[in-house]
Amino acid sequence: MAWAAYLVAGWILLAGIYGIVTSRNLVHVVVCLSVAQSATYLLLLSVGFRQGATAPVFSDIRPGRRVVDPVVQAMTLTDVVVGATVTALLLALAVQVAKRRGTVDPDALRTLER
Amino acid sequence: MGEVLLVAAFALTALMATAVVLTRDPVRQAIVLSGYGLSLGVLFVTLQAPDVAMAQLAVGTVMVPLMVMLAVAAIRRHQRKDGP
Amino acid sequence: MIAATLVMLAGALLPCLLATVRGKPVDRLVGLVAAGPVAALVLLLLAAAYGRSAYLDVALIAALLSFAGSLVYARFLGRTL
Amino acid sequence: MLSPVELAIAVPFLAAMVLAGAGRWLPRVVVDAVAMGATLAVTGLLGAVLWEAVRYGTVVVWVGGWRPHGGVSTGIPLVADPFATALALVVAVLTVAALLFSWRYFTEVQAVFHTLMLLFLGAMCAFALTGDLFDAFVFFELMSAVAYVLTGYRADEARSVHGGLNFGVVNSLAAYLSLTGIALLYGRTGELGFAAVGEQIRAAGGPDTGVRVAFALVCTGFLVKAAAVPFHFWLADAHAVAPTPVCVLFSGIMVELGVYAVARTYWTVLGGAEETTARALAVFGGTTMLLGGVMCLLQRHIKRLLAYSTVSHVGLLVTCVALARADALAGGAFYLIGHAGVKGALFVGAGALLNRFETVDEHELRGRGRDMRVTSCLFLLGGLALAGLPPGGMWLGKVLAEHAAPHGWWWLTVLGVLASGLTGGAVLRVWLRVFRGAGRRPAGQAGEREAGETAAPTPRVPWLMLAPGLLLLAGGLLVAVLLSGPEVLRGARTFTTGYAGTVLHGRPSLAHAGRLPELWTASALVKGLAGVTAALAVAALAVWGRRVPPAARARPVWSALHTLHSGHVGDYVAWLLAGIVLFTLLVIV
Amino acid sequence: MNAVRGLRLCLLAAGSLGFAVLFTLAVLDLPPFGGNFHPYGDRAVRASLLRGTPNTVSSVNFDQRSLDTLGEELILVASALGAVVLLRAVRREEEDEPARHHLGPADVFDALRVTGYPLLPVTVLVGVYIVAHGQLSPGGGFQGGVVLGTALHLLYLTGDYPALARIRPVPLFEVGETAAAAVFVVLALAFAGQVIASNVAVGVEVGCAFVLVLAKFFEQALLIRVPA
Repeated sequence: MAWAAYLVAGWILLAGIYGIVTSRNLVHVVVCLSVAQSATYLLLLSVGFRQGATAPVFSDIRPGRRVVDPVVQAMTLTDVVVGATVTALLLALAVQVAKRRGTVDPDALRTLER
Repeated sequence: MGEVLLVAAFALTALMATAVVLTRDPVRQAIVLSGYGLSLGVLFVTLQAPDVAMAQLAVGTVMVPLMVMLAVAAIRRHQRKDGP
Repeated sequence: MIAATLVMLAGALLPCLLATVRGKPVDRLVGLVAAGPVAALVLLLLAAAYGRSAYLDVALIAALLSFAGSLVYARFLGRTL
Repeated sequence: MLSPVELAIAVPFLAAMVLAGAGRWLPRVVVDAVAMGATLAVTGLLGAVLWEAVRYGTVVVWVGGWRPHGGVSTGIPLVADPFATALALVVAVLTVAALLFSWRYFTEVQAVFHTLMLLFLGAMCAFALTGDLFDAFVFFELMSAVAYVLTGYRADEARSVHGGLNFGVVNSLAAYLSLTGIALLYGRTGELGFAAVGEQIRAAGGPDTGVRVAFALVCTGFLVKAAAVPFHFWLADAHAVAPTPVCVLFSGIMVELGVYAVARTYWTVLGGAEETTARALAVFGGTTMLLGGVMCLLQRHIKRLLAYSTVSHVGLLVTCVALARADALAGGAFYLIGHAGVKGALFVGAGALLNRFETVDEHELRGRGRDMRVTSCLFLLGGLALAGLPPGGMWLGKVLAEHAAPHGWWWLTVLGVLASGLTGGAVLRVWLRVFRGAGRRPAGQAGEREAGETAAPTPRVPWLMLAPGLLLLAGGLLVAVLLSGPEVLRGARTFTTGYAGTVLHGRPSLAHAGRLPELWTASALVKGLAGVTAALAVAALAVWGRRVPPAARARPVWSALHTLHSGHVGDYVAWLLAGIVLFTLLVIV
Repeated sequence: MNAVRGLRLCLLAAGSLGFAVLFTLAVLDLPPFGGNFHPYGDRAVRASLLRGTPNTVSSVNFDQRSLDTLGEELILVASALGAVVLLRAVRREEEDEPARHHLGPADVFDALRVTGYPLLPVTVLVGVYIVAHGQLSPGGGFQGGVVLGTALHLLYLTGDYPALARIRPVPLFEVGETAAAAVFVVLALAFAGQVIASNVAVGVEVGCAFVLVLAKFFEQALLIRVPA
């Protein structure tokens, strides 16, 4: 069962992708994309976890305590910011699609090919 | 005991993530998304990542919900009356 | 302490979050409003369980912002923006 | 004191911040001058770095001074080897051309357009130069975020925002899958630098299944950027609607950076020359060459047509990586630079049409370009160059790739001629119809009108708009003459050998130059002429050959292809997932 | 149309199944969850303590891997610019004056207002604390910046939009955002190791960027309309 944590990340990623593919609303698509992204937070932090260790913040503990991997935490932090900004950008695009096309249903949007 | 806590936090997160995806109406989905954000915050602290937990809570409780709700409001103003 | 956290997690946070996944938006909002402070409490207990006072800041943020977060929905579900 | 490599990243970002903060109070000419000045400065800096890298070997800079001790470091290296630096230089040169095109003509919101172009420039340079997997992800995301905004720049056009959204969703998801692969590699090796990860994997006795899956995930993220089939759907949607100067950068270099990242990961993480990976890349590259060419010929929207031709050409670049030999990579470099010049020039030509007639529909424009001599020239020469006219960079690149191909790869020659014929033929067909007024007006509904990019239509296309096109075209056609073949080969060898030693242990990187195969042979010229002949035949058939039986019988296939490119974001993501599984299976089995 | 949807679902099913198998294969080759193998992490902790930064995550973000954070901050700037470009009023659209939208306090429950207004200074204080303590305790420029940005919007959440619009001069925030980002570019590349200064720069930048992005969303949701 030691690998279950990683598999949860895989499950969330697939759930997000399922949501995007079957979605009928572009706002829903964008939120599902952010769910798929949250899988990477889980995977990164699980990879950096260390049994019986504590946070690598030495304000109230002595140096020398077992700590978890700070690098994955820094990466995840960056990832969280990236996720929030990409969500903002895609929501802005979705608003404009609604204004120009009058719908946010991917099925009702005309093809771009001609 | 600590492991049980981790398992519980992981299970809660997986459950909420699935719920977010399965909620199709954006307004309802945004509320579930806020709940998912809280469960992620708790999970990150159990994974000993308070910095990330704080970032997730800061973004996930107000910023992203506000953006989603403003987007939904803007879309409602512009959607075709006869549209689907 | 961890046991207490576990009880709060399963006994209080889980029901609140479950309430957010079903029903009309207003019903869901009730669940979310309750979940905010409960999550802060869980984080508080976790800080005590791990013996890390540094973790308290996270609980502070959760408590402070979850109120504002529920206001977002209260505004939008109300009459006007 | 910052090194030139760091300055090349700092300068565009700082200039972008100045324009973003003060843009609303600055007169237009100052905004143009600041952006152009910064880009020229970057060009100069990168030129100096390239000279140093070619002369004395790869320049490695550890940001913040976190140099490695005993082969390990906690910092991020910027690795300016000849190839990475040359790519960054191509970015800078194309940005100069794009800014020239938009000089005083592009309609404006404050100075946002220039700010975005500078951020784009800096992000692509950093992406090319970084020696760290996660840093590559971050700058990939910066590059993508700026690209989404630039795609949707004309927010009043429905197609713009729709294309931008499809682009955004597909590329972001791809980036997250890449990040998943990076996390898996980090879990395995405990390292993030390209060099450090590779060393760990070698120390552990080479890649196993887990490492291969992780590698495949990282690569598929980059292959989406590279628009390999079936990850290519977003590209046409985005290229067809993005402003012309942005298209020059998108088609000329952004897409190709995806292939570069695949190659970089392949050689540093897996060590290159893996049989399964070569097979996977060859399958994807070959399919991309063919489908891109077919889709290209089916278009009547000129920018969309050019976008699909980019897909086809990227297929050849992917195949060059699959060949996993230094001379094939040198060929890829020639091909990439030649393509960047020619495609940039063609987009400039399309932009000139759009700004004059407010449409880029081939049928609408039939015969209307008769008096546009320069633009006509751009399309004629551009089409021939795409088809592989000697001595263009694309001709040379293809000859080198075919020369490097082992025996079982006969299909590369066939696909090469086909891709040349289809993409070059499509452009020549546009030239015949629009600038010569050839053929009959085909039946079918009228094309959609589009807003031009200038405040008012430009009855005479200004020289400042066309000059960058002519310069790019000249560059693309003369690459083979301008660049020194042995030096390019030396760059390719530096790219494929000794990376970890140079980055982590400070070993000198200079490979010996070696000799390229003899180029001006009869068979090489015949190969070039075969492509050109095929293109001319395709163009002639498309314009004059009515009711060619095979084309008529294949109509259901064409319409099925159109249906596949549905503009539905769910379809694109489903294809993305299926493509990832296919690629990973090919890599591990 | 149905055939297309069928094809899409088939692709999805096949892809999901394949991905699940492949991902599981990859994961089984990882060291088990909670393992002790973290060479880079251990080096980062040592380096951080040598430099005297107790919060090693801050040290990684602002010192050892400052280039990552630079990219991240520029993504924020790009998204703020993106909001300006994508959500501007175009062509025949008209923008109302904020003051015309007196969707004021009357529509919010008094109880909310009584709790909300006092929360504003508290939130600002907490935001400043999180930014300033970033190198010591969990938190830092990013987290604090978001809290500061949120604080401003409490004015809207518990009050009215005109009040928010009054204390939010967009050009000023643009200048603040880009100046802070420029400072951070210099810090990250030339003076790595200034963790406190980096935190402050990032805090200002993040706060301003989120306010700017949300400002554009507010305009779309409240002010911009297409005349009939």
